[in-house]
Amino acid sequence: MADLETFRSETRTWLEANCPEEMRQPVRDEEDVYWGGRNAKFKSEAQKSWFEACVAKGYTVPAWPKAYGGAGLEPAEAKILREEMARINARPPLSSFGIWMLGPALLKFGTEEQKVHYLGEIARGEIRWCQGYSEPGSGSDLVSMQTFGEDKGDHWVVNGQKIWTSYADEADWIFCLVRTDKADKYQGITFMLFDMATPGVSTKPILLISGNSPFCETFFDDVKVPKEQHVGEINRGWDVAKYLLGHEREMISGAGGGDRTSAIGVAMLRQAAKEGGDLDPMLRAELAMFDIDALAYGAMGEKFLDEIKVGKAHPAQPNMMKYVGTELNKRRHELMMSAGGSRSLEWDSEETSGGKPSRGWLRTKANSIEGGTSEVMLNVIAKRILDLPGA
Amino acid sequence: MADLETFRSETRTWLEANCPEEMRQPVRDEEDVYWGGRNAKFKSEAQKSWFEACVAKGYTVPAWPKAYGGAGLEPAEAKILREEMARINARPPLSSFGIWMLGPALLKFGTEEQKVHYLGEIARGEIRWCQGYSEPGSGSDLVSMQTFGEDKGDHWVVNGQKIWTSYADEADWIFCLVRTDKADKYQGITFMLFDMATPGVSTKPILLISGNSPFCETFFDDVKVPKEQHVGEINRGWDVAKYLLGHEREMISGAGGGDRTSAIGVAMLRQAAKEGGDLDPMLRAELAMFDIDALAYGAMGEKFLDEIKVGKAHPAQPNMMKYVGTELNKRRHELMMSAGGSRSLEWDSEETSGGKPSRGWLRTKANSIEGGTSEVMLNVIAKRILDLPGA
Amino acid sequence: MPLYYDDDQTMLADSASQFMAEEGAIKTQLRHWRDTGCKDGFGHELWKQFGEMGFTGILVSEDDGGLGMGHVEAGIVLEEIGRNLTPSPFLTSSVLAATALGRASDDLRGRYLPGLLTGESVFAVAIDEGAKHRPERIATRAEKSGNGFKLSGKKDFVIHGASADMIIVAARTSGSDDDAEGVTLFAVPRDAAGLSQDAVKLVDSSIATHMVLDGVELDGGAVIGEVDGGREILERMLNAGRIGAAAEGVGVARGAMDMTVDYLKQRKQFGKLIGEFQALQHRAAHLYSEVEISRAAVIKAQQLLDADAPSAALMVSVAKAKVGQTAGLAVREGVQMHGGIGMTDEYDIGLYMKRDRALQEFLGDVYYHAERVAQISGY
Amino acid sequence: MPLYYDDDQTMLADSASQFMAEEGAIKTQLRHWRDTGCKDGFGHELWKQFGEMGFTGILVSEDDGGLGMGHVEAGIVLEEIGRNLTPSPFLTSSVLAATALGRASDDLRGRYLPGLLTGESVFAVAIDEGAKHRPERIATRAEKSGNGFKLSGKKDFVIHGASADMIIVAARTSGSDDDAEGVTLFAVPRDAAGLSQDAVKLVDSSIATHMVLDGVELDGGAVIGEVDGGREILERMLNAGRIGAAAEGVGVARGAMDMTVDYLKQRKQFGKLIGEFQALQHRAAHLYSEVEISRAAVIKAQQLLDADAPSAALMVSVAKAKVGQTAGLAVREGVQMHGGIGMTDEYDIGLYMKRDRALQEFLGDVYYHAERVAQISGY
Repeated sequence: MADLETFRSETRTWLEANCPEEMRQPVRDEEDVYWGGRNAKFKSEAQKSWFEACVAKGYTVPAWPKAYGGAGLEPAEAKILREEMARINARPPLSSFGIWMLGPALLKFGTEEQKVHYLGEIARGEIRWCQGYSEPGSGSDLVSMQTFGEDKGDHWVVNGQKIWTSYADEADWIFCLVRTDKADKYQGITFMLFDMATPGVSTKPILLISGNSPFCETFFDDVKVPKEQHVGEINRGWDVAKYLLGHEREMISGAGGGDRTSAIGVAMLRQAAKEGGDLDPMLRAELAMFDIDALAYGAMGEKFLDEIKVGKAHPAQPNMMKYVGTELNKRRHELMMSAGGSRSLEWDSEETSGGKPSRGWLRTKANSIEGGTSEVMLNVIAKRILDLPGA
Repeated sequence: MADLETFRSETRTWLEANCPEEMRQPVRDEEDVYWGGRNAKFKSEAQKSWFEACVAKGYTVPAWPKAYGGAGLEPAEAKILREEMARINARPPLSSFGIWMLGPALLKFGTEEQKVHYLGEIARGEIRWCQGYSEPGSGSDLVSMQTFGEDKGDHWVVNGQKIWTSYADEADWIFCLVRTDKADKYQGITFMLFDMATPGVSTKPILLISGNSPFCETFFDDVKVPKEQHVGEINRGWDVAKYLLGHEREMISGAGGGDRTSAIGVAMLRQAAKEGGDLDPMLRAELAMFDIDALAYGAMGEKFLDEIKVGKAHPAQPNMMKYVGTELNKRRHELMMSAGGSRSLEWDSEETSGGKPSRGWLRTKANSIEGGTSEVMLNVIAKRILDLPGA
Repeated sequence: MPLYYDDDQTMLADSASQFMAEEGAIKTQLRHWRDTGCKDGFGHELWKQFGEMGFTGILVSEDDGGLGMGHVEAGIVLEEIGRNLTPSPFLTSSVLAATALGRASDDLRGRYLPGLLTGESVFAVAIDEGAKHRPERIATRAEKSGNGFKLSGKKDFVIHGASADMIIVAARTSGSDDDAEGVTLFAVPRDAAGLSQDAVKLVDSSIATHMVLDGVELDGGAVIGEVDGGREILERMLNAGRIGAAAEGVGVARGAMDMTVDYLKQRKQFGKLIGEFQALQHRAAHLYSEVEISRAAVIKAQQLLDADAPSAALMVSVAKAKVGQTAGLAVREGVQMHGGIGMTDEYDIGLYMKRDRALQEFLGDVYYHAERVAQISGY
Repeated sequence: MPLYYDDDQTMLADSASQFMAEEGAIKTQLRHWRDTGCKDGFGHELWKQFGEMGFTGILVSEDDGGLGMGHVEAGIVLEEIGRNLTPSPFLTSSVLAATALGRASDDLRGRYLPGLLTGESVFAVAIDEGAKHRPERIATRAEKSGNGFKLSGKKDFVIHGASADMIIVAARTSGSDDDAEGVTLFAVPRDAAGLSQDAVKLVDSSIATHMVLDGVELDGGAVIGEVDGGREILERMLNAGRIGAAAEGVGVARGAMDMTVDYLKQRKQFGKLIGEFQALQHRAAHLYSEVEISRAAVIKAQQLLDADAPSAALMVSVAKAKVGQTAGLAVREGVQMHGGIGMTDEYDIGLYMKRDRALQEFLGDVYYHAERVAQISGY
């Protein structure tokens, strides 16, 4: 315990010295996020210096081993770092699907060589990754995917199409599910890694209802992928994918706290007061009912993380967290839109920073679709937790 | 129109002369209801004289033809009678499954002889009927019923068991679904009528969670039923049953108005005020949301009845009405319990007339089960109205 | 009066349905004006066609050259507008403004109604002051000035304000902000000196304005009804607009539901049509029920308004709130059941979600009308 | 502190679970006392067994002979009580009264705690005045009388009041009914002159009383804590009772859910187990999620109470409200999914529905605590 207190005070001192004032404010828009990668540009000196200080310290990926670019922090230390960063509102130095998605998969399934190579690149923000899972005909039924890699001895030739590849148009590399055996649905998929600059890869952004285009359609036309570029065994990529899906669901659920688990009633009252108004009594009642659910879910998130740490959580529990967390977040934004009234309807006004409330509200509608729909989550809970008979 | 106005004033005069003051009060408990039948006893002189006046006028079944004991009223006239009775809070002179259930089936499927005989008995309150549909293994899946009638030439010998037979222990006759052909699921059921005094018929009341026992289990042990005692063709009883189910759903839905479609907010405020209290702001909000749904459903009930009259309602619409009406009624009683607070929890106190709030609340839980569960209603809407593919 | 359409109403529904599906379709109207960045957010040609069809004058008396019909008929047109997301100034001009102008002087009626009937003119109403609908509180002041008035204040959420030839403004001629009495309605020409508007595009691609009245001078003839006696006309106008918005909301809900039910019959996952999954069937069936009930509530309220029944105000709020909940459910279920593609701009279901949101807010949302239901009911 | 049970707590949960399933089962306790028309509604023998197990003293300090544990531990016992619908005076005696007595004089502790520990004594609390929980308003008066007090007023919903050896009564020693200050708690012996109780059976077969205090004379030693300073102890006691009721509610919800999920795996209709129907699967999965979350909220609130954290009051109300909604859902889904037999007295699911209803109401229902969440949060 004494060690942890020392760690806390050292961390506080380090943050004080290394996190510029400008980096101690909530992220306001996409511009404020640093994604890294070959073509990355820093938005400001402060962003750059904060990023570089973190890379040097291993704090872009604090819990990863030092050998792979991390700081090798124990869970308790990592928690303290999170708390101390939250205390001063420090922005994440680096956002990356490499950190959130590929990293955990490599840590579990990668070879030592892969870990040193790819994890290091990720930790240093050198390569920006995207994820190739869904296909137009394979949404909830992911395993029905068709993108095919033909075996050519020392390489595959990949043909097919992916959809919902986040920022594929800005990514350097992709981790991608490719069918390598048409005869076996589950054990015929390989988890491949390849460069988006490989000839035959093309992307097309998808315009969303929010007016943004964070996702792409990604096309593979005779793309050559060297045989060594896969994670886990050949034809056993579904195991990696399933593991990552669980991880993704946990992430989307917002179980880690933050916005998605917090009450909003008081903030809505303040906002109404700023416009010179008050809360409708009926809206106030809805906000209270929401806050109850949000605070209870916050407790569940804490409990879930505590249980995961000691292996007490049911392996299918991330599905429950994802289901509830995303439904809750949609409801949160519905209520925020109601509380915001006609002002929140504005699509590109300066007062709304370019329609932040309405675009944010629309964005949340994807929460219960991406990473497994709410319906799929409920199916999984029914079967794997409640052990209800197969339909 | 002038005729209708004349009818209204005549009706008013007749009611004034024939409906005793004591019969112009809401029904308070089961005692206040007159069910007729061989063993019926009147609770009071007033109940008797009101019943007899109605029988003489054909007003126990005002819309049935005069030949069958009714008053032969046109729909518009029947509506006026209902309105005028409601105006003075007149109690129904006779309650009877013969009127509500068997009567409509006989009017549609019965022979002339059956109509004259059975409808007349019903109209005059001579025979009390009960319904034998469900069996322990056949609830939602009614057509899987097993009670079997063996063909013995001029009669059947019926063996089996029914459940949820309302007031079977007090009924004189039963209308009952009996399998007469094991080879054909749908076209192997006969709609039979027989005397509950027939040897081999026995009943056992079912104690409900409300503490009441309006239903029985009914057992048939070699019960002899003469061959002429069936409605519709032999083996075509399912048509009669389906018709009656539609009718029953309409009835349970509360589409005809009354309690089930009315707002409750103001009544709850008054009740709270009587206890010296006020409505919780949050409960008030829930009451408002409920009142919105109740008043909207009331409009739908009106629309539905208007459309039925001119044949514009979708034939599956009673299922929708039943689904929404019963769910709404359950919610109403939940809110009434909340508004009533600890007082409404009392099970047999004088102040609650023997636990009326709590027993009434528990009773409503059957609404969405009896006459077809909410789940079955939703299945039917999905298939027959929305034309969704069969699962 | 039975709660289904009579023969004339059925005919009107048929022609409105056909007209809106052909002329008011999403692709040619909403998407077209949105994607070309139209400053009005709707097409004036289509608006004139509304005039040719007679729709513009449904609530205008026959004496004034209109059809002299009622809210049921206006609702028929609005439901089809909702189904097709047809952008037009019908609700603000032919429902809200027309209702107020029906109580206006011969002079005002003569000045404004002919243009409305032909679809040459567009009208707007300026009620809200702030981000929420609170018409009980009116702070905009109209002070006596010569034989006229001078208006000062701010208004928000003035739909079509920038496109309107005339805007009906609710202002206070006496009393304090929260008084029921002392309100007067004014017909303010678009080019009135001191009137400025700041147009903003809304989530549904309609255009609203924030309006500033900086000593706008009007002569006495601009008063609609009596000075200080505007509350009754305002209530009448608001109720007409609310039930109109509710009728349009029913159309939005039906449009979203129909599109979604169709999709359930086409999309396959796990080797089945997704419409075969019982969980989705039950949700669709529940939605259907809610839509039918909402529609009944709207027609009931329209009939009560047309009959000038005392219970009309209650039922209008019931209907606006009920439709708000139902249409919200319809678009949420719509997007969710469409899955990923429901999130794309390419598919129309998201447009229903956007329109619903703006319509929910207009003239009072679910919460506002729930409060009103409680208050009118006496609790 | 992690939000799962440590080893000691797990051991306690195991023994409470086994004890309640064996000794506190529905058939031998709830149904037995109900069907024999017991005037207490629970069995004194079982209550003494609670004492032997040490449960009665969980919240009693070690100095006073108890286990000196916290609300997490009390909740462990209560959750098992809820699962088995075990009738007992645990909540009123070992949670509510024990919490208040913990702040009482040596004399009062010495007089009452030994009997509690052995399960010889039963305690009740008299808070509500009227049909709803409104502890902010206390009209019962305690006037100075000699070196003691004279209490007059009415109390309702005094659970186990008629069976209690001592009842803790909240009364006003100064100020007006709605004042926060001026409240004093009294330990009133059952046989105090002027105290009368009218026992009523409730829907869950528990027995409560309407109590009249007609000049009940008590000496100064009956005061718990300080005169006029009872509000803080009252709050502490209420929060202990609320989170206790919430923990029991989680047990009720889990019991009802488990029974229902089992039934889904047994009952066939349309040639399938009903648990194969996706619509029911989704509803069961949703219910599971709500139960888990409610349980997390309860444990969180218990830990905060045990740590005497300032945010405990908020989280207690969150938990009580959340559990109220979840347990309500669990019993409604339970009865509905059981179909017709769920309506019969023969099956236990209806007993869960009845117990839930009484527990919901006790110490504030969903609406009361939602209001409290808003107020504590500052809106």
